Amino acid sequence: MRGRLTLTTAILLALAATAAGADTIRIGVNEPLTGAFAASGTYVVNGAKIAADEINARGGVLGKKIELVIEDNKSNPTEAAAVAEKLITSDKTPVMMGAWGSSLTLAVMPKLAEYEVPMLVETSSSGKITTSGNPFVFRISPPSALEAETFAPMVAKLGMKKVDFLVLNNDFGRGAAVDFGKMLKEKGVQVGMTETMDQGAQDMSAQLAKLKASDSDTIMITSAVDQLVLLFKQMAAIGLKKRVITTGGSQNPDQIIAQAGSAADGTLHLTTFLPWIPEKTPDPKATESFIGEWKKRGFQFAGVTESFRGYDGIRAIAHAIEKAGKAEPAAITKAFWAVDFTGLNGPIRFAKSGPAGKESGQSRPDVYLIEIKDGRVVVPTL
Amino acid sequence: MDQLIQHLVNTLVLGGTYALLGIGLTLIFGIMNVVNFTHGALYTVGAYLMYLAVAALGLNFFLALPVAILGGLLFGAAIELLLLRPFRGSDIDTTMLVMIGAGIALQSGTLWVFGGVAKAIPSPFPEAPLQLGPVSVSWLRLFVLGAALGLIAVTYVMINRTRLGLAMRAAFQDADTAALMGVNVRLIDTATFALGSSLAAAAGALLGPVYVVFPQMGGLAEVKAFAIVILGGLGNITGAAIGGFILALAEELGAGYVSSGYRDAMGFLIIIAVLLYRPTGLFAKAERVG
Amino acid sequence: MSAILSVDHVGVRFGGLVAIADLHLDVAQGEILSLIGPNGAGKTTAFNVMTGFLKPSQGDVRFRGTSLTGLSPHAIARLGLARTFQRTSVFPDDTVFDNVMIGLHGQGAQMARAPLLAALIGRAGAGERQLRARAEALLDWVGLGARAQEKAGALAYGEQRLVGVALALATEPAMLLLDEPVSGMNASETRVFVRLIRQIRERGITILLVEHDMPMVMEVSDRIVVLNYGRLIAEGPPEAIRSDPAVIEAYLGQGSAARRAAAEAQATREAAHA
Amino acid sequence: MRRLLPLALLASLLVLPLLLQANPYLLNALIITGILTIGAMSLNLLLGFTGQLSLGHIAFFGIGAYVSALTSLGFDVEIGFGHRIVHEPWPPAAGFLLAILAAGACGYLIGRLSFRVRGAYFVIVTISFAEVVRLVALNWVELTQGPLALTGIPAMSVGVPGLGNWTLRTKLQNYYLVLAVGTLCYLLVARLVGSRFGRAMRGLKENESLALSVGINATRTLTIAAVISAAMAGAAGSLYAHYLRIIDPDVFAFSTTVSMVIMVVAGGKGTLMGPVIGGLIFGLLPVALRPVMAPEAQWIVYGIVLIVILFVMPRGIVPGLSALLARRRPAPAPLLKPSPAVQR
Repeated sequence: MRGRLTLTTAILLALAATAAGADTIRIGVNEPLTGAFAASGTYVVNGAKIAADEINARGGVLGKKIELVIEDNKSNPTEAAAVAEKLITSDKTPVMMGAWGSSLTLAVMPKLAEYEVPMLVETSSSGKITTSGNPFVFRISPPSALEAETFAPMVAKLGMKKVDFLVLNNDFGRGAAVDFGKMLKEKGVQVGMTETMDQGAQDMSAQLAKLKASDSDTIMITSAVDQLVLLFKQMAAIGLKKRVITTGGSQNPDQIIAQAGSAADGTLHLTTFLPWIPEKTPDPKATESFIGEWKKRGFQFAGVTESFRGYDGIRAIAHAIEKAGKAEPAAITKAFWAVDFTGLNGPIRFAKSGPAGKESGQSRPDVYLIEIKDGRVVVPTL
Repeated sequence: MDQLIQHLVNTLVLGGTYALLGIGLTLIFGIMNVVNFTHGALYTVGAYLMYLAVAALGLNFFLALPVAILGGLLFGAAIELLLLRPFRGSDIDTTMLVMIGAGIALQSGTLWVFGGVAKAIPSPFPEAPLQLGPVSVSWLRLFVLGAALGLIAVTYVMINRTRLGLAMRAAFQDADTAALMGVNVRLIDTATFALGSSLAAAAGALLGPVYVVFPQMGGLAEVKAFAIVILGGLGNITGAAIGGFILALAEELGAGYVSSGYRDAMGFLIIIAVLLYRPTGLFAKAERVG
Repeated sequence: MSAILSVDHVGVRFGGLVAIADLHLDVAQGEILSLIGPNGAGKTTAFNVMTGFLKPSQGDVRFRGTSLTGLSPHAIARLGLARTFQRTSVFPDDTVFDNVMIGLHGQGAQMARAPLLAALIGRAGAGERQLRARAEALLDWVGLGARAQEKAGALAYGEQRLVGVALALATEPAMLLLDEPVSGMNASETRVFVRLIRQIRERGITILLVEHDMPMVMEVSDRIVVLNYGRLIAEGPPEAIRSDPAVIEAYLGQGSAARRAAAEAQATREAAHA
Repeated sequence: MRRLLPLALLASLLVLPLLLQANPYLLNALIITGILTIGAMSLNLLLGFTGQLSLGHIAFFGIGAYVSALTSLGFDVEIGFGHRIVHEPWPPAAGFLLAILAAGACGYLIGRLSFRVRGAYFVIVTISFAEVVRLVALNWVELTQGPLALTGIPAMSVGVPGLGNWTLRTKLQNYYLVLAVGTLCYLLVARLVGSRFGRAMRGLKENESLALSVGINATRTLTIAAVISAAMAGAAGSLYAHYLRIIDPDVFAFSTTVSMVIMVVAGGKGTLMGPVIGGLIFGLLPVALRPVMAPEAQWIVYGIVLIVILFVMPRGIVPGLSALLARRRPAPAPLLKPSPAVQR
């Protein structure tokens, strides 16, 4: 009996949600707000909100305000797919942004094909996303192969001889190890072992002891910022002193500096955004105004390396809607191919990727190598 | 060889806190017959209390530690009074489910209050590690090991040398008889749960500065605590202490020489193996019959 | 007289504690034998050994010529050796009728060749009907027919004992071990129960009884065996036991120290139940 | 009442999609809820009817999902010493059957191994088993793709020889598939529980020593219960894989087991309708809570609701309500409480 009551409530609530606001353009946002990726997902959403407010302050898109429908995918692929379903069918969003992690995005992708609704992918790095023949995917973050390719010219300058990998045991980490390994081998650099660690793992001293004993000169690490902090502290603790390069663009150097202190000194990081040196970014004015707004809202500065992607994502979507001329999925999908503007980390312009006829869109952001030196972020001279 | 020595040193440092976690859990099981699924959440609470005391209140690191442990004690007492006392006499499955519910609520609660971003707790120890030949170990971790061993010793003395401990041991042997002999079993339950919780909080407060503090940190810690308790035999305090070090050793060697991906599988494999080989744990004093 | 059950020099030790030192006795086919002795004498332990709930540290038990060593309780039950329990004699959440149906478990096995499959495809109909009829008959026989649809756990103490007996009888035993069946019963209930025991024996079922109610034991038993500190101290017909000095000493001579030792032994046995 | 409620529920579930006008989001929620409810029913067989709390139940669900997905996707793995196993894709229906068999086989294995221990030990062995399986799924990348997830799993298709083959692509089709499998599982459990085997399970749960003494083989009975329970969970996992069409090692998440346990306990363990009612409530509760509160708060509510139900209706909603509806005088308290020693 209670079962049916609850069900009725659920139906009523869902119907109520559908009825709201027809004079706005709704954009679905499918991000992890709880679970393992909660922190990053929240940053991205905050960035997205800044973009939406900014666009609305300028009069919106096609004369209408944009409205973000934000849903939590709980860092769980099943939920991510369910959320996409809800956003598309119940909230009737003609376009979405999401879903942070690669496995989350991959879970959503069949839904995009099923309902033919486009999604802008802001963070995920798995190569699969843009090579599996889903024409509704448009990605602004670099897949690890692209990141490796951009990093290739720096390999010789750094004088790398042999590299070990320490990566997160998921698509993000393993994908990076494969793509960077391939690139390094082509460059004549020896590739040693690939060690993995679980997402929630806190103590990596065993892996580090193994890496310490290896004869490599460089360790390439792919993980989220919390684990990087732990790694740097634990490396210092066991006296592991090798060149460290992190990849993935989700490292958040400020948090590393704040939390790992001198243990992070000398570490190198591949990032896709340079908020510390706004004048070196492709659109310094936009960078400064974004950072200004971010600080004004009382968010931690450290979050900008995540949130700028949410900001650029919504801006790219707005451009697409503007170009489409109407807020309909098919038109927006087509219009994504015509998007061309300068984002906070380089031009946002989608190139075709994947099997012919069903290509996904992949933008090619800038990738920067930065170094943490005496508690500050600097661009190393190579 | 150097790698092996480094692994062994790591084991020692890690094992101390594992033992602390395990003892808290095994105490609660042994005396109250409650499988405490809030143990991980209390570990997290301990770490956050440490964070609050050091980072927010600006307390001295060494002063903050007892504050966090005391906080864990109060938290544990509250859980026992509010959630376990009403369920006195229920079967073990019911209390286990109550604890699961409480664990979910507590963990989500910390996420709600503190947000998902990991927090770091500054420590007063130097970054540079202590070098002993090829092996190095950080000063902070040495302190953590020392503090953990100290707390284990205090617990041991408390249980074996004090009136409260005597009452606890009596309740452990046979709650009904202890009640007949004038032991206030309800009070013992509250004290036991509070003590066990404070040990979990202490482990969190000690490891918080070593690692970082985040709402999900307790999940893995809890599972490891279970492994340790099973290893040592449910309710066996000495067993739990030794179990902590064995688990740490298995993890270190497993990750170092087998595959780091299966590092966390070591604990579970140990549980399964031990239960199949010796269901009452490795250090059970006498085999139970029937 | 042929022995249906032989306890052959059985000893049981828990750690350092001796529950049964050396027990040696035969139960004759068709008799009512009582096993008595002060608390902690090892009576329930002996029951647990005979029915496979405890493994003896030494010795062997043979039932109808088969050694019970290493057999599990359910296998022993299927050989035709049934028992009741001192403390909990029913499945408390089921109706009295369903209690007996559970007790008829072993009988159901003989009716269908693939019982599980039969249950799944719903072919158990005829066998089930037969079982139900037997359950009803059995309940009427022990005098619980009117209580059939009540929850067993909600019955009065004495009635729960009767359910326990019905359950044991449902297994169609050749021998029945009764563990303090009338403790907690009032005088009239006890009288009814004595009649029931006799009726059971008339069905050809041998009975081994553990009981503290001496008048009842004296009235119903053919033979009595007395146990003290895990040792057999006397054996014989009721009249002989009544006047046996060793028995009187055992019951009267329990000083406080002896009582404490006995209580400890009792606690150990209960741990063994867990 | 006993027969009416399930039939009424079935009838309303049959027409529900028409009322929803095929709202895909709610249908999706109902399908996932339905799949979890089948999982809950299978768990109930162990937890409710034999009294063994398995907190590793998700392992069978996940094994079913992976076996079914891999059967229909095909794989090519090296098993050491240079040998390879190459498997060409089979139709999803074959995957469904293999999932049931494989999960059942694992149930047998776990049953044989872990029923040596009871109570808290059993709980922890089952958790450990599930975690080991999860870690294997995570690390055996060549077979399972590890964290990269198995993608492109084909939708379930049902073939009738001579009549053709239907692929269930739409939500509505999947909804009715899940409803059909769920109904079958319900009937199966009902049959089983009413049989001699069901009585053996109840006997073991209520008083194990007594059950042994009337000739019930504990290990055999519990193992069979575990096999059937695991096989049902495997079926649910297969449905899940072919409906979602992507699975990753997260299907082994402990939290899903907890959800299933909550469904069973809240609904009423050891009752037929309990897991169904509990499944519907707790499956749809997150959907109902989503619009009204923050995600973290939803989980806090979830935890609190569990405790409140245990406190107010310790035997669950279904027994609690039926006692309330019957308005019978409360049964006299049992004079003789079963000794805790025996219950343990």
